[in-house]
Amino acid sequence: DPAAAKGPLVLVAASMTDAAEAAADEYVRTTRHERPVISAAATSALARQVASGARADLFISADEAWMDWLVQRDLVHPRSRTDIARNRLVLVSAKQREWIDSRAGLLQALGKGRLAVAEPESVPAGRYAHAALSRLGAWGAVANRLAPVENVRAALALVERGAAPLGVVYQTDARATSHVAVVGRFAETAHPPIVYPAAILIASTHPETTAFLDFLTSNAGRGTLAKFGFGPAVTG
Amino acid sequence: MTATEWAIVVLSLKVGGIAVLFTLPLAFGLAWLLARSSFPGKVVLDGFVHLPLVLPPVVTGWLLLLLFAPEGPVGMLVDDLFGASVLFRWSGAAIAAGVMALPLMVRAIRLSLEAVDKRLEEAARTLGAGRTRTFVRITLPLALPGILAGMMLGFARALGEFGATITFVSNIPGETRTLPLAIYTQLQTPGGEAAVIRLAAISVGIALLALVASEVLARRSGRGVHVL
Amino acid sequence: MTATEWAIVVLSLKVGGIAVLFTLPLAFGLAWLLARSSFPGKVVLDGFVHLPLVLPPVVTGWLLLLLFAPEGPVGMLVDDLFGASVLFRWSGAAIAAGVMALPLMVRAIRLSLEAVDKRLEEAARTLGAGRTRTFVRITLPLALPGILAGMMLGFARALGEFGATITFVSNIPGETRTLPLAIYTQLQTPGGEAAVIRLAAISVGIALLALVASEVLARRSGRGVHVL
Amino acid sequence: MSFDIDIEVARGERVISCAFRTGDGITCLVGPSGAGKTTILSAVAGLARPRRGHIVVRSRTLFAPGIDLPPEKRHCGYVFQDARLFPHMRVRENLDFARRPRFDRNEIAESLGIAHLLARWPRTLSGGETRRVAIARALLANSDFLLFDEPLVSLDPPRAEEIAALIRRVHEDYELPVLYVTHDRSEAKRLGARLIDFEGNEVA
Amino acid sequence: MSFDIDIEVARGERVISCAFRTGDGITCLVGPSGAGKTTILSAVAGLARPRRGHIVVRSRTLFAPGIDLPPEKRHCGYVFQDARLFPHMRVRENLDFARRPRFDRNEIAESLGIAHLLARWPRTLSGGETRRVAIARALLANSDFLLFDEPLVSLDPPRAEEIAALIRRVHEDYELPVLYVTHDRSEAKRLGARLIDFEGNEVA
Ligand SMILES: Nc1ncnc2c1ncn2[C@@H]1O[C@H](COP(=O)(O)OP(=O)(O)OP(=O)(O)O)[C@@H](O)[C@H]1O
Ligand SMILES: Nc1ncnc2c1ncn2[C@@H]1O[C@H](COP(=O)(O)OP(=O)(O)OP(=O)(O)O)[C@@H](O)[C@H]1O
Ligand code: MOO
Ligand SMILES: [Mg+2]
Ligand SMILES: [Mg+2]
Repeated sequence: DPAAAKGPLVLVAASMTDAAEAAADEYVRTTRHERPVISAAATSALARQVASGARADLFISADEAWMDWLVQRDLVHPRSRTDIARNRLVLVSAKQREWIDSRAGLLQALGKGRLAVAEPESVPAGRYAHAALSRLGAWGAVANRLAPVENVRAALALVERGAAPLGVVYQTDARATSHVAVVGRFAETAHPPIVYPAAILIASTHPETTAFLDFLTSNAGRGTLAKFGFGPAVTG
Repeated sequence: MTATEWAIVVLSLKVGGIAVLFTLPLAFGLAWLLARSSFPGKVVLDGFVHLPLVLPPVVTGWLLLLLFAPEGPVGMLVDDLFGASVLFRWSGAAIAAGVMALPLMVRAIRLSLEAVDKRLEEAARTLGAGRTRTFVRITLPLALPGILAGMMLGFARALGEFGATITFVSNIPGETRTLPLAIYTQLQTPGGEAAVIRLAAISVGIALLALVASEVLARRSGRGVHVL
Repeated sequence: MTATEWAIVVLSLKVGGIAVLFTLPLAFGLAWLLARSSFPGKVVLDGFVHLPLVLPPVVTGWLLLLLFAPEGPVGMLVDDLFGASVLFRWSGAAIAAGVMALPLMVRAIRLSLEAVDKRLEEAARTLGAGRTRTFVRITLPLALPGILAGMMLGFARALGEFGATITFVSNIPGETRTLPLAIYTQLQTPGGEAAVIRLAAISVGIALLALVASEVLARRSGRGVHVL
Repeated sequence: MSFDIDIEVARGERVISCAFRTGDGITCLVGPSGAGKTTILSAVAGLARPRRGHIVVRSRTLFAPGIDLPPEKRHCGYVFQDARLFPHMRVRENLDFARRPRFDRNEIAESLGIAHLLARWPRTLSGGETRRVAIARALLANSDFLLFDEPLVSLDPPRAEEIAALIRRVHEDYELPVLYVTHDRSEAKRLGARLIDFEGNEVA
Repeated sequence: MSFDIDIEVARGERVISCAFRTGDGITCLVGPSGAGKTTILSAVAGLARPRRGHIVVRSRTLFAPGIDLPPEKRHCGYVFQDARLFPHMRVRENLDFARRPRFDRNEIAESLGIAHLLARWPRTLSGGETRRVAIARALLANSDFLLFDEPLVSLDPPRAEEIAALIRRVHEDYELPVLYVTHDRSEAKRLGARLIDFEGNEVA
């Protein structure tokens, strides 16, 4: 079993791919443990793999709904559940423009175009966007003018290509590309907190799983995640 | 079926049908070139045709986006010609489906074209049929099994196309949300399994109908294959 | 290519190659059934074969996951037989790729089988060849263009397979992260476009090589097609 | 003069060459199996391209340096050695394939004894039936000359005799040049044909 | 007694029936085009299934109520009316297809004048060459009886005479029953064949 010959198998929500990889590197450097194996896919796909009994060790979800789903099914240790990071939603545009902080500003910038978002009914980032736009009072006006895509990266691509004048994406994605400009930032209170809950699977057998989870919540771990734009999880 | 589901089915049929119909002449032309002529760069063309098969669909969708974006090379052309864009439109979904179906259609048609007995085309020529008439009356009908198989494969592929579509034209209810996109939406949702199964069953039902239709057509036209 | 990329290429070749080789006999058997026999439920079988084409790949991946889960019907069998599971393993990736390639392979082989002149099989029988020998010496080589086309289509599809694979066996470096999954991973990574293009180019290069190989094989064996 | 032919045609490693001029009657081209008779007919029909030479039929140049009429412009009725019926068309459609038929289709079918086969698919025909349909198809084309490659094999003698007479009649009534390949001397005699070899020499 | 045949075979809407017994010599089955000669040979070879009746060759029952030997168990050498060479095999491989050949392949090829064609693909052969290869292939099968469906059409008379003599020699040397279809009376005579119709009546 290759997963045992290496470090624990960590299922990571796709939007955290590169940060998780970097954290794994840092963890190996400081602890000299085996390097965790990172498998990145959509949260929903990973959750279903866990539910079908696949042998993995740690699950890092992009939202709470899927983690709750696993908890209800007794597939993760509820007490190991920890939020390891926070994210924020920003508005991006292909070119610099006036800072957007109101419904009017948003609609004006959008013009006749569409608003690129992750699928609001299902993809975590989209659900947050839905909440944030509602809070801004803009949901009614934009609901029919969305360009919902599979994930945040695809939304970013639409904006980069000028297919959509504006997009709602995670700040972690926005900051890493030079092709778009951040032209607005939603208040953290405008939507349910965007947290990345992690939990150890009941099926986990790898002895170093806890060590990696501990690392992620340590200062060093947070520091690494912070380099990619993730904020610290508010505990308590 | 709910009204929403019904609308999704109609949209999927429209997108898949248009995709296959518009891709067919192109697929046939490519199959013809690959089967009947040899020219420098033929392997490259052959490889190019296979691209949408080899690349992950999202990459194909991404490339389509590059091409058809307002500032993209094709996008500007389309805008000039029609004053409109295919982005976020069902026409864009049909383009994505057609592109994904293309390699399958080309292969099936090419296989059949290569099996056409050229001596029959010669016979038609001596009977006064020019290239066009020979093509229409002899080559085309003899290649029909492959054409039908290609259309069937292409339609099925179009019906299942997800990654390129959502990346290229996103997932807009009533416009680009075809069956697979609707299914995906449900699959992403905790507890959406029942809806997934319903929608998947509808997809399969449509494909079965298309299959039966293509078999019937093939049987009605594929009577004699042998030549003395 | 970096060492990591090289490992990904090797894995993709392994997964795609094994998928095509193991699927081939099944595809051939199904093509044979569909081309040569008629039985009640033939349309249903035909439809079943098309399933992976019609369903969005993620649904196929999900169904595979249900089947092969430790408590799933096939998963229990596999566990009994091999004491192991294919989940998160390259063998699972090969299964996903094989399932996705199946309909394409069946169609191509079936088209060729239907074009085989049965009178030649009869001639072989009168010359003392039983069913098996007739099959091996006559039917199989005459259907070779379709078999090669099917293998080529299947391999290309396997090489591009993403949705079913990531849903079924996740995205594990060195084990299930084939080229399309590596491409996806890069697409998820801000600034990964250059890597995406490199990896996509590698995919296309491999497919081109496979294409050339299949063309050469087809040419070497497809000499005479006509019968007086 | 009916046919004025002087050509060289490459076939694999061989070169088949042939030069003859024919008079008004039916001409039989003779030569052992593999001599190249079919090859010559193909070249006359425009299906094989000679390396050099010329093909002139009734003073119409079909092939010469700089000239190479496509088959459909040569206006020939060609009965192939392998019948080449169109398998996806019924007998009736095979017969109707050529436009502007010279004869009434049903009459020709009647005189070749295939009237009862019009609705059949070619693959259900016997060997001799297949040949007769092929002959009928070629005769129905409104052609300037006729090429026959052993058209009467597989036919019983009375039937063969009838058809030979029909061919002779068509030849005479419409003054159509006919180039004919057969190994059967009595058939040639019945056609009133002159036998020539590849150099145009009369054969006894 | 060589062949004892009494069968009814359905072909489309027609039923072809036939009953005859033959003696030791070569037997020619005659009948006009479309009479059903090919159909009868197919039935004897095991390729067409009679509706009823029996097929006995040299007291071996090939077909009867409850008995229906598959073609490969019937041990016949069959020269088809359409030659049916295997297009994906060279001439040599076509000839070597049958196992345990009765003759030396090269000798047979020599005597049929196809020795120079062994390395060729079937589609490059002329009509007469194709037939000769088909004859050679059938003769090479180590068979219990031979079926010929107009094997000598497309062959020039001297060649046809030679091959007829060869067939006759094989028939006599190996005491093989031969059922032969031809429309050519002189060919039948050369074979020393007895002509019979579908009812087994001798034909003049
Ligand atoms: N592709 C090829 N390669 C080599 N030889 C060829 C090829 N095609 C034809 N030939 C040879 O050319 C010669 C002429 O063939 P053709 O069919 O014209 O003969 P033919 O006089 O019609 O013979 P037949 O009376 O047997 O029909 C034959 O010996 C044949 O084997
Ligand atoms: N599928 C079919 N449907 C209808 N009729 C058929 C079918 N197959 C064969 N026949 C008819 O059966 C008859 C016998 O055919 P067969 O080939 O045995 O004739 P034959 O005596 O060999 O003739 P020939 O000398 O012309 O070769 C023919 O009239 C043919 O048209
Ligand atoms: O990381 Mo996600 O599950 O694609 O939003
Ligand atoms: Mg010839
Ligand atoms: Mg016959």
